[in-house]
Amino acid sequence: MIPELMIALSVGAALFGVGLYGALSQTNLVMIIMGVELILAAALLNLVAFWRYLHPDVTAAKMFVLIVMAVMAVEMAVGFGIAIARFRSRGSVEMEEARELKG
Amino acid sequence: MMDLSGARQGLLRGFRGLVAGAMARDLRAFVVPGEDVANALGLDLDAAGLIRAVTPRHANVLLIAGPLPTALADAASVVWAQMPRPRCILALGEVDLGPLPSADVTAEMSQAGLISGLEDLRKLIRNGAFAPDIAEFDAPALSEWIEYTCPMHPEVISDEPGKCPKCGMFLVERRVSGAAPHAHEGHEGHEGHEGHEGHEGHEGHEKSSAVSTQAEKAHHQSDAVTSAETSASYVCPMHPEVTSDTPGSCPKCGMNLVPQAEAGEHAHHGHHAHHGHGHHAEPASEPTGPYTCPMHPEVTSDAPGSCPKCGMDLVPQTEPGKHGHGGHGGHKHHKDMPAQEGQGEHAAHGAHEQQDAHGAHHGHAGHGAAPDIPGIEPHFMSMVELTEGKPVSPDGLVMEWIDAPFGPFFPGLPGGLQMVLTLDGDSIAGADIKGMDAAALPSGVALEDFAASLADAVPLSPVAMRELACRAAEAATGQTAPKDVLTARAAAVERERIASHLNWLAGLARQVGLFSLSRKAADLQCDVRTAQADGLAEQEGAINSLLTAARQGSFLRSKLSGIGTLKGALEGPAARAAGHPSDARHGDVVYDELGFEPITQDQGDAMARLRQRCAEIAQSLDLIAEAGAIAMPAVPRAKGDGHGMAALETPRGPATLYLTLKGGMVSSTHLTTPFAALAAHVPDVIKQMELADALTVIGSLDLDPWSATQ
Amino acid sequence: MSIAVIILALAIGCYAVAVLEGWAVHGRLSLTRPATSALALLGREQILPRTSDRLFFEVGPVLLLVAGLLSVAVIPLAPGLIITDLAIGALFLNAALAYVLVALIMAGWGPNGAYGMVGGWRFLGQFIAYAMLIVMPITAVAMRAESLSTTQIVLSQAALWNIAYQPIGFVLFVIAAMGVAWLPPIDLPTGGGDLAGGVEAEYTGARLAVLRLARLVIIVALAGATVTFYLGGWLGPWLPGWVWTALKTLAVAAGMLALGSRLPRLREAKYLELSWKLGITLALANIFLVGVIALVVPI
Amino acid sequence: MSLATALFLAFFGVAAIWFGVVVFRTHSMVRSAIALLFSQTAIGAMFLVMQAEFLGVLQIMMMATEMSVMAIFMVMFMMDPGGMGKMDMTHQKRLSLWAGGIGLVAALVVIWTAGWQGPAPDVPGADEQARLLGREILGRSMFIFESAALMILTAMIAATMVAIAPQEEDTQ
Repeated sequence: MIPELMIALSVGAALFGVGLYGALSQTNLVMIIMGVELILAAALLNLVAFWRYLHPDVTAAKMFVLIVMAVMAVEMAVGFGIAIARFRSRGSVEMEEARELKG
Repeated sequence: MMDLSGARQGLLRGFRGLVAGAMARDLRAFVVPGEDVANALGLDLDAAGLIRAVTPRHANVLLIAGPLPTALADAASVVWAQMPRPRCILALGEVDLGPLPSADVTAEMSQAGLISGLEDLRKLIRNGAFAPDIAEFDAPALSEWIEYTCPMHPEVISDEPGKCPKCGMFLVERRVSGAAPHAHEGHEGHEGHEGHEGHEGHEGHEKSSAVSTQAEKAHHQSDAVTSAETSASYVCPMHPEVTSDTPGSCPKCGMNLVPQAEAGEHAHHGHHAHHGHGHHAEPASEPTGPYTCPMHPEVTSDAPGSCPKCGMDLVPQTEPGKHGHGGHGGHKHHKDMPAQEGQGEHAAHGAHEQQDAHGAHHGHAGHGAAPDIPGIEPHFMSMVELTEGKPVSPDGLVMEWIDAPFGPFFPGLPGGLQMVLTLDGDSIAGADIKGMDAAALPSGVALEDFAASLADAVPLSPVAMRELACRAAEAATGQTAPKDVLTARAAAVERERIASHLNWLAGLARQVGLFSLSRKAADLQCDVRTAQADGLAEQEGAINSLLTAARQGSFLRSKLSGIGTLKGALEGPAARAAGHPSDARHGDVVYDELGFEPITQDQGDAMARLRQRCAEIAQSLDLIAEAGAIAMPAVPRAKGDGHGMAALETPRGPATLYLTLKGGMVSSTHLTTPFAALAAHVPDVIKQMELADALTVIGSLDLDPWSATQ
Repeated sequence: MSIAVIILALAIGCYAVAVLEGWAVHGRLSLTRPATSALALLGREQILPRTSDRLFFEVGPVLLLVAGLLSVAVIPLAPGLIITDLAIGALFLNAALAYVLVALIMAGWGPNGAYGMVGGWRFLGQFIAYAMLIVMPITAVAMRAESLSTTQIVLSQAALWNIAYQPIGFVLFVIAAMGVAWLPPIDLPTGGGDLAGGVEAEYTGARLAVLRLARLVIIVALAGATVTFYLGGWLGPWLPGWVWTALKTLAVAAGMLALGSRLPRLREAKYLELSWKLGITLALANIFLVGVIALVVPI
Repeated sequence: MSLATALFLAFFGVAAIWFGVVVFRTHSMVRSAIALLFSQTAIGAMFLVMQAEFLGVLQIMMMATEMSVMAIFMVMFMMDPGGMGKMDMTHQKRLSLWAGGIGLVAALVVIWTAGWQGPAPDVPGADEQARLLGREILGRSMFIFESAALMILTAMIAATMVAIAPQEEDTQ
């Protein structure tokens, strides 16, 4: 039982919950990206917490964090690229209006 | 002890004494009608140690240095209202201040007057910056009422808070101010302030712009009678045949139904008018807190703001009696208001407040809900539908635009020039430019008075105007002045050309942030303005080095090259910069004697205009040296009738004056100046330019809004 | 102790920069003007624009000040005279400066005015232009010092100052620093002729004073950073270290201000173009060159 | 020491969650983006508390830029970025709440039943960490690092290509 680890992981869990709620409930693509960012941030937090309190000698964990950060940036860049393209062609970034994506 | 007209409330003692002393030493002036006018009238603001503020919010002195026609006086009163207290007015010369409070210090219109006025002002501030009783100031142009509008649909205007019938969003409060000559323009005015959406071609918008505010109100009222039972009908965006009385989804495609715009508006009017009636039946109660948090109903406040619990913006409570009444009163007021052209400035500086940059300009679409109907899924307001018909930027994105007012006292533009630029981000999507509606030229006055008032009305080139009046008068009376007098008068016009071009250079340098160049040019301008021929010869070295600095140093070339290229029908320096040797001096006998030949450039861009003006300064110096003497034009005595016409190349291009004399008095006149033709080019030239470039291009044109309409 | 000394030095530095700025903008050198201006600002009415985002309006200037102060925290005045000698000080400086952007966006959005909003978004638009040109030269500096600690970076310049070792980086860094502090000619968010004060346009009284103070702190921090990274920090003969740092910092600040009043304002597209096409290429070349030099001739 | 760490962690953790909630509660889109920024900054502060200096500062720095960019996209693509219309922009709210709640509870259950073994080990100093991370990046993990760089480059190009306006000649 490591109290700091529990706190950090619990915060991560809460952020994950909030992010998941946001990503599912929002209708706007940009807001959905925000939810995904929160989920990724929760993942980051967990990674750092595990590194710090379980395996501080494994530097590769930090490497992993860096990669996740890069993923966040990439996700945003591509997400906004799609948002611009959609907005240009359809005049909307509302998910409700992305009917053609519906299975 | 005298109080300042704009003192701040409080007792002047202790620490405040120190503060007042500091304020007295730290004068920051907002110059009305503009620094270019002040310079042209011979004031050297830098030499007087006066620091200028770029916005009234940072100023504590309103320096009135120049004539103030009614429209500008109204705009100045808005500026005054925006200045933080303690504030004061320094008026130079005899000016009618209009709605402004009387000047704290009045001084004569001269450099000495400015300096002594500032001294007096310092004493006054030291002793009166704080006063226990202060006078409220309400700018008439700012008199306002509150109305409610949908952030998405600016055409929805209501006197009562509530929800938008089109998208179900809460209407937001806004203050509307100013008034317009007639109700129709008043309506446009609202849109200008808040709107940014005046361009979109929404359903209902065409209608609303065609209908006057007053008529729309009437519309409200009449609907109230008939439409009590009206309810919005909903329609599928894809299948127009599917309609429903309640929100829901389309049975064919599953899309959410959207409210039909027309029906919605109908219902809206009915609804609100109905509200209004119900409300007016009640006595006007004063609710303790007209604003409340949507999440925490226990939070109430007298002022808009955010909820202390959740940070959400407070919304007007549904029954704010006070506001409803205010709205109605406002409307009455609105109707009675005199013509009000000061709105430009109103927005230019302070009335950022009116500008609802946050909510309103982003009106893509409403994603509306009917949150007050429990159990029903919020119906969906199609963003596709609402972005449809919106202007599309050249990059293909549907954009919402901001109408941002620039002028009449914008620091980067000639004083008095009023513009409304439609900004698409940082670039220009459209422009509306106009000069001042200067007072009509007097008729039925003596020639001398006419020439004087013409020169006063156009403070940027008074000598040229006077010379123009003289020439027209000579043509009308058939008199001619001796040749040496004519030459000396031409030299006076040339001297003014030098001063005017230098003043223009100072303004352009100020606009692009070249403070040292601007200071030097303004300083030289003041010296040149009244110099005699030999004095000018002494200044020649300084002028030439300044021109060299402007042309070659200081990287102005990179800023000006290639932007604002004008071709085609032009006159004045802009035409000559584009390679057309059109010059009213060409072929003039007096100028021919002096050996005048028009100078031209090729490119026609802003840099070519700079080079052209620099070359013209040098040319004018030569012409003056050739003429040898400078004499102000003297108006001939006139008897009897006659009419005459004269053309003159003013510093900004050819001006023409028709003059009819009756019984020795000026009976009718007609003045044509280059302003209108040049200003007409502006919207096309600056379209899709970046804001900074657009302002530079406008600056490079040297527009003279004072000669706009005569 | 060292915190008090540095805060005092910062206060003096800010005042000196204010005097210099008055000289650059108004053409007059007055030792008392900043003091009177500050007093006068404090005595003025504070106006809250209507329908403003109150939270952003209030937080913007304070956040700007905090960002400035944080960036000062890793700049050494002399050996041992530093608020916090972080192992990753150079990165920390970047992180603190990134919040200048956030603060300006908030301050621009808050008052609900067109000029302020355009100003704030302009600053964001030019952000990558200067952010990359701050980070990449610092990378080259850290490569030479083999550390991100600001103290180590100063010590690495004992033999040869970085201004001589990597002059391209110095030029890029100074230009980028001017962008961060929105000094003329890159004063896009507040340009007087363009936006009539822009982000500052709606601020009055004490809030404006905070905004102006924050900007002075940022200018001092950036000049200090330039000195730390390129001009050998406290290194210098005869005089004590802190005097050298102070003198160099003021000289850099004066240079940046003087440059500004002699150049016309860059327009945003041009600035972005220069930064992306020329600046980043040069910065990469700089990193490459420094790497090669570090391998071939160890100084 | 441990108590102080736990307190700081809890403080920044609560801040991060609170700002995270504000993201989806506020009507003003710009506020929403800035709230996300402060949530991420609080997470960065938690990294700092957990002695991951480099990562913490990097997180704080990167998020400032990313979220500011997010803010301008919110303004561009939202119907009511100032939040003046108080419009509701959610759908399937109940489902989302359940999903978020279940995710949270599941994670918490796992966390609190996993039985991590204490005590917390010591970590190397910040200098040493930075050195180790550098050696890791440019040594063993170089390939991964380079792949990440390539990924970012690809994403940049792809995003630009997707977002770029179709030219006249393309559409004809």
